Amino acid sequence: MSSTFTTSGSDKKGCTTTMSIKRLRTVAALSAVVALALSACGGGGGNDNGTAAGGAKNEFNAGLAAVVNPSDKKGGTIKMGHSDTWDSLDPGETYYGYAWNFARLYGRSLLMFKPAPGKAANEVVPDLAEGLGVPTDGGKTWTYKIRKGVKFDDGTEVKAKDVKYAVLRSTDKETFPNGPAYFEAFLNLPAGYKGPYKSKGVNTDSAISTPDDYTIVFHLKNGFGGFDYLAQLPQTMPVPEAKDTGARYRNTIVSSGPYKFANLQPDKSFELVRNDKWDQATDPNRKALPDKYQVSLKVNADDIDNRVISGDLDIDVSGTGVQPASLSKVLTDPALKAQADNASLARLWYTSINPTVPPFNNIECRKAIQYGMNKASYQTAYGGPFSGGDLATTLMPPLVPGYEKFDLYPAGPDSKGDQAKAKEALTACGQPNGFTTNMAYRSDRPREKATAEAFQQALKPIGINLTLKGYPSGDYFSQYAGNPPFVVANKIGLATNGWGADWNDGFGFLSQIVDSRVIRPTGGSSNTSVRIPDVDKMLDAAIAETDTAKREKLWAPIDKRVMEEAVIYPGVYAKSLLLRPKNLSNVFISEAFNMYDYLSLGVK
Amino acid sequence: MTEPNSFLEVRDLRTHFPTDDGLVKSVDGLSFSLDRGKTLGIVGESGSGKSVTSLSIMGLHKGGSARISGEVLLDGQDLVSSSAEEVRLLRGKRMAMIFQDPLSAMHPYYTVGHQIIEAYRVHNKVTKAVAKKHAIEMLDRVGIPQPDKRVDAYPHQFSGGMRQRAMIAMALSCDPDLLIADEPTTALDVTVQAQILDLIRDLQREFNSAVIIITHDLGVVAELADDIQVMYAGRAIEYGTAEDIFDRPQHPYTWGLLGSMPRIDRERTERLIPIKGTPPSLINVPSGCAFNPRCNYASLNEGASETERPELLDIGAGHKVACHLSPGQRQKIWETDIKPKL
Amino acid sequence: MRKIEGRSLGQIAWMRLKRDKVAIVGFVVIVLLILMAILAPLIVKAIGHPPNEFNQDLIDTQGGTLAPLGRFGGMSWDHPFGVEPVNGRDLMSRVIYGSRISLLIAFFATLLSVTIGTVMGIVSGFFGGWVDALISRLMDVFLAFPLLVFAIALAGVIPDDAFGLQGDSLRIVLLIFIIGFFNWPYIGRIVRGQTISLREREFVDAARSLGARRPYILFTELLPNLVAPILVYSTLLIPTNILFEAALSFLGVGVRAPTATWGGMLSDAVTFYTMPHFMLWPGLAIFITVLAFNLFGDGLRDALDPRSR
Amino acid sequence: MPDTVITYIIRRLVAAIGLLVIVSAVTFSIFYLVPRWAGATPETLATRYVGRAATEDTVKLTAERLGLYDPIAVQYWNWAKGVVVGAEYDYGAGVERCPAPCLGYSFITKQPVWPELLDRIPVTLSLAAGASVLWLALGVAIGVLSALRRGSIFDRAAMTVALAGVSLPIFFTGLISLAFFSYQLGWTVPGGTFVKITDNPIKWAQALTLPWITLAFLFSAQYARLTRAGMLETMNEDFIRTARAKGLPERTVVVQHGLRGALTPIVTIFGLDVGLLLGGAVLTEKTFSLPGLGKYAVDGIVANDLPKILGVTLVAAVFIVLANLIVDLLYAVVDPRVRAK
Repeated sequence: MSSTFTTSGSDKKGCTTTMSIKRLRTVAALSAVVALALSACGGGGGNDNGTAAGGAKNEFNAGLAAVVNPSDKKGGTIKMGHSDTWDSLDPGETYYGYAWNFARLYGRSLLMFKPAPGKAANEVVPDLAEGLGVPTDGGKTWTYKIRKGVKFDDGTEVKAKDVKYAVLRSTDKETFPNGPAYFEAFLNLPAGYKGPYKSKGVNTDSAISTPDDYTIVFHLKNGFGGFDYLAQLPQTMPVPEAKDTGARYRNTIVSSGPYKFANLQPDKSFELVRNDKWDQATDPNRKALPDKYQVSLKVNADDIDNRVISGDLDIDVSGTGVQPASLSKVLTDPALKAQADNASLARLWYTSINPTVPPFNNIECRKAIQYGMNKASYQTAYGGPFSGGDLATTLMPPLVPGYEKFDLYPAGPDSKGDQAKAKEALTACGQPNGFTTNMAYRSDRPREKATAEAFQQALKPIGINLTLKGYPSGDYFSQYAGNPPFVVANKIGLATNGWGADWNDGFGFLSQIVDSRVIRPTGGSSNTSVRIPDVDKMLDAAIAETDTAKREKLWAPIDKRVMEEAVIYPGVYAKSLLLRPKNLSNVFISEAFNMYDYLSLGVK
Repeated sequence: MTEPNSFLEVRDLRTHFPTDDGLVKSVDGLSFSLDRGKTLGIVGESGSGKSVTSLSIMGLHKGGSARISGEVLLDGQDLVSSSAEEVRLLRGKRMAMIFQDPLSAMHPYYTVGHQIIEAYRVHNKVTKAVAKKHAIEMLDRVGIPQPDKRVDAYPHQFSGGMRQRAMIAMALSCDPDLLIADEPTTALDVTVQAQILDLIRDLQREFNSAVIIITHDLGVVAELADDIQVMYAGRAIEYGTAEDIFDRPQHPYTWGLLGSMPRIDRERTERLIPIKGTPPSLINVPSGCAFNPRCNYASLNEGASETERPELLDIGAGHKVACHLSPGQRQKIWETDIKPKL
Repeated sequence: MRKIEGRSLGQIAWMRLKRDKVAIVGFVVIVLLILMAILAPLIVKAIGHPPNEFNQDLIDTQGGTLAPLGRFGGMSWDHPFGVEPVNGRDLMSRVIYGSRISLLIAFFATLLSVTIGTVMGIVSGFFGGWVDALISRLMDVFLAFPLLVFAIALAGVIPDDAFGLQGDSLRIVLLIFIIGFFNWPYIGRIVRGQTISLREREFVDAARSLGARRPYILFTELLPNLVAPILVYSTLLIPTNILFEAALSFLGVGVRAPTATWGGMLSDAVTFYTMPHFMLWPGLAIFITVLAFNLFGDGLRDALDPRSR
Repeated sequence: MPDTVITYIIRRLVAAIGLLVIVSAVTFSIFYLVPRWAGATPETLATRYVGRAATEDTVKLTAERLGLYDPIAVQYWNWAKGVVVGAEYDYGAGVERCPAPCLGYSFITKQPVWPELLDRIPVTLSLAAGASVLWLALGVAIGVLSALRRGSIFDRAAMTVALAGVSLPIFFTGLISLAFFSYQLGWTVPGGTFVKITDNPIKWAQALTLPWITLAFLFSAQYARLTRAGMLETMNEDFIRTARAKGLPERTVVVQHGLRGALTPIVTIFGLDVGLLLGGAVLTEKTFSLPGLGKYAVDGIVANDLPKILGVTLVAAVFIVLANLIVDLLYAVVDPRVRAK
């Protein structure tokens, strides 16, 4: 997902925001049958929270699979820094992984990802709800029972209507443009419904009904087995209608979690202090160890690293990894390296090869790129093996269930590309002397700039001359690289791109980047190059498959089929080098967020 | 060293400025004397060294780069060998100066009164109020109407003539024995010029001070000066009483000056006779007579002008001239060639 | 009379300038820089490392730090200035190529400012009246603009293809225009003041009374007298414009990647502050170039206007 | 006399307002016209602010709410009206009154711009105030000493350093000093940690020390050169000779007569520089990550957030115009000749 703020390659959680409404309807139609399958992956497999005495040793990657410094000690202040502004504190609009991770401190969604190290974090567990959703009517209605005694920070009890209101208001995309758009796509809302502000007094029981104060029922247009994943979104965190201030609510949030806001200065800093109305008895997931969280915004990124290293600051809250300058410091100092975790992300950095732009209409010319590009330099451009990621040969990253390793275009023993094969492909394409084309990248992202430069350098020897075109990331997909007419008119043969799913799942990962039906003629889609009817069919078939094990096996062939067409050049499976907080306890990386779990932290 | 017999004695004064282009000999061996109550006019073109002479006497030679030698005896005290501080204490008190352009010579940010008070108080330990009273008196004395009001005015609020009067008031505020007026009327209208010259003459009589008037305009000295010194290229080339210079000028350069002088008694239609050529650079002064290249009569002395520098010699009754022409030649040329044309 | 004086003034100025060793050093450095910019392709060919060529074998990709291998940023005979982190591009050839952008933009932007400023200044000063009032107000408006903010904004909103140009040529033209266009009021004021004071002088009156037509007066009488201040100001405006261009590139609105610019290199170096060699070379290049122009400009001003010494 | 002063100030203020209208209108036009020349429609402009999940309806609604369908004059008028009389803003759950001067709401964060600017002004103000005191004191002192001891070793050394100072881009000196003093030696705090002076004066000064020094270095160099040149010129004036001829002590001559004359133009330039700086020390703030007006402007530009850009431009222009006015008034106080006009 694009962001105008970020410079270090941090990306929005979702990137699935692009899901067009039309596409989601199709998906919904197909997913009724998937219901059980999806919830299946939420069941079982839960080891305990890793609070066993001792915990993991303080060494490199110690926080990946185990808890470092386990402790139940309460009190203290956790200091966090962010080099940018918060995307939005409003649970109805926030859409960054770190923000979702953090939102659990001040809000309680119906369900949540289990705060546990390793794979266990992918499990969805009840939070505000007493249990997971109960589907009826073929997955068309989902019923949740809300815990009694959960209170807002003003002392009023959280009722079902507060959750209903929260979800409804989040569908007003004119007021909350940046939030996820699942609910308006799946819920059976009245026609022309524009949210509670603009459609005042409209009866919305057709979409969400609240038979009593502690029961909430979601009515979908079509069955959808994975609705529990939606129920864990921060959008289900209750919002009291009386205290809603629309677009300004981000400054006046009413907390339902163990902490509430204090000293909130937009774009500068805020604090979380204990919400004395929160009751541990209603909450099986949170320990609420520290007394206070302090978050400073817009701090110099290098300064954050240095202060985390010195212990003056606990965590870089954005969770995107250290800056280039710190990279050499951390990796060359054994003591510092022992204090770091190299987390893998369910994210792929890749480059689209647009078959709509000649000569890429010829598959051989696309293959020339696959062979000719120096994969190692892609990795280096993205920050190297630690901060950038692992060399990718497929679309799906290893973290996504169903991943299968294959390599259709071997890049040679040192991963620097295979020039002989590239030339062969060029000859087969009828362009033995090469050709000229353009490459788009987001000009405010140094890593994408470096990637584009790497392409330019790597392809030059085989005669392919690239002209680089930097575009602002804010308009990158809507107006430039994701706008099909623009791509054709400006001969954008190649475009840097990246993708990560809202949660680890083959469907969430693939559909938005390989389904040709998500491409919008007016622009705005991340998929710019994949238009393969086979793949569309294979996707539909996969979603229709009810058996989890079988279904997971269906993703890899789709991946392979796209790679056969050579319309995407996979770069790296993203990784980030995180600095483990020195002075905190209960530190571990959550695989659901691919960064430290902010809910469990305590002060040593 | 001989005892000074005049109030101001200048002996072999030399003021040289080393520059990137060479040594500029602005004043190169000048001697003269002046008594109280007398007026000396120093005349010459721009660049002849007349202004530097006055600045050297005042100790105002610019920067630290000037090299001064010789003696300047003011009432017996040698200013050249005195310390800067000693000379400073004399400036304004015993010797004062009036400058050419009163607008630029007065500080634009301070009132006229302030500038006079400042001059008075630096040498007299009096309160501001007393000094102000004195300033008003002085303004009154130089003929400024409503001096009690004008004392608080700024220089730019005065007319040119008024400013010069104020300047004179400032110079005379400490009752100096020596007053040097450097082109005091050049920047003024003709009618105002006469008034200012009258004022200087009146005040001189009143204060009985010695006055040096520096000008390129012989008309000015004709009005005021008892003695006149004509300067060329840093040296005196003729010295004498006003009568000597106007009635019996001996040097071709003086003739040239006289010829180029506009006179009220002369018909307007008559053309002025300018001196041909330009003054020499003070770095490369011609080795012989400095005026040689411009002199119409240099050919009359068999090349002596080109090789030998003429000394300033007394030709009788204190009238001195520095010229290779014989007295006879000079007499003849004056009578036949020059005088009729004037 | 006037002409003689003018010529001798020029001669005196030339003599003074020749004696000013510091200014001459500045001048020599400027000439060398210009030669370097013009001959950049040849020089870089001799060095053997094109500015955009990757040398990732010189980078610590294995250890993951992406820093140049070896000491002092990978300095070696082959890469005298060392190489960039991440992609290992040769810093020396990038610095050399950076001079082209820097000088090109600075020269032409200066030319633009001086042209606009001179024309506006002369027109304003010579005609006076409402023309003067209008142009003077215009200058006020320009001077009231927060220049840099405005320049960034303007450079930022122009798309990559516009006015029939694209790529480097578009950016260069754009930067020349922005830098040049916003700087004219400064020289405009100087020329206006000079024109007014010259207009008051007799010689123009004299020419006018002789029946010379206005344009004639303008160019034959005024222009020669404006040459000195314009020359001095131009020489001193060039370094300002070099800094301006560097600032815009530093802020990311300059010439696009991968073309090397000094400001752009500094901007890239920000994230690698632990490798000071990376920011040192482009920084030094800016410093030396601007210093050379300032030295020469100062010397020129001193030579033409001895009062300011 | 006071009457004429008041009419003068009023006349100047009216002219200043006219100037502000022009400045804001031109800024507005550039951001309105340039993208449209490049082919943007109201919808494509609105897509920037709707997120990627937006339906066409949402885009249209947003374009409408932002007034992108209106002709430029209407858009400008609405904005300008907000500045003068305030505006009303629909934030979804209701309507909020945005009191004058209402500079609009950020298209992206939806925060009202004016309070944000108010929040940033102290940063830029602190930066400018500290640095300007430093550079004025240093620059003028060095300049005067250099002029008085022209040609001395001190003069040469000072002028060499000064020339080097004006030849160094601030982002270079800033980066080098940041890398060295902050990251290497840890003496100072790198930027981004601005603390209000009222909250903690020590931390305030700590966070600003390096920016102050860096900025002051550049400006002192400039001011030393200016002061020296001005001083040399003034000390050559006739009135200095007059002062000496009066027998005034050299100190009095230099300080009361020389400096007084030489400082007047310095005061002018100083006023304008501070005004310009208050409008956003873009490079310094960017280099040191100080959350001031300049950085706000750059952030706004990067994010295509027109209300932010307009707000900063207007505030910056106000500072410049005010500085101009103050300088002119000050000039009249200092120089009686100006007063007469």
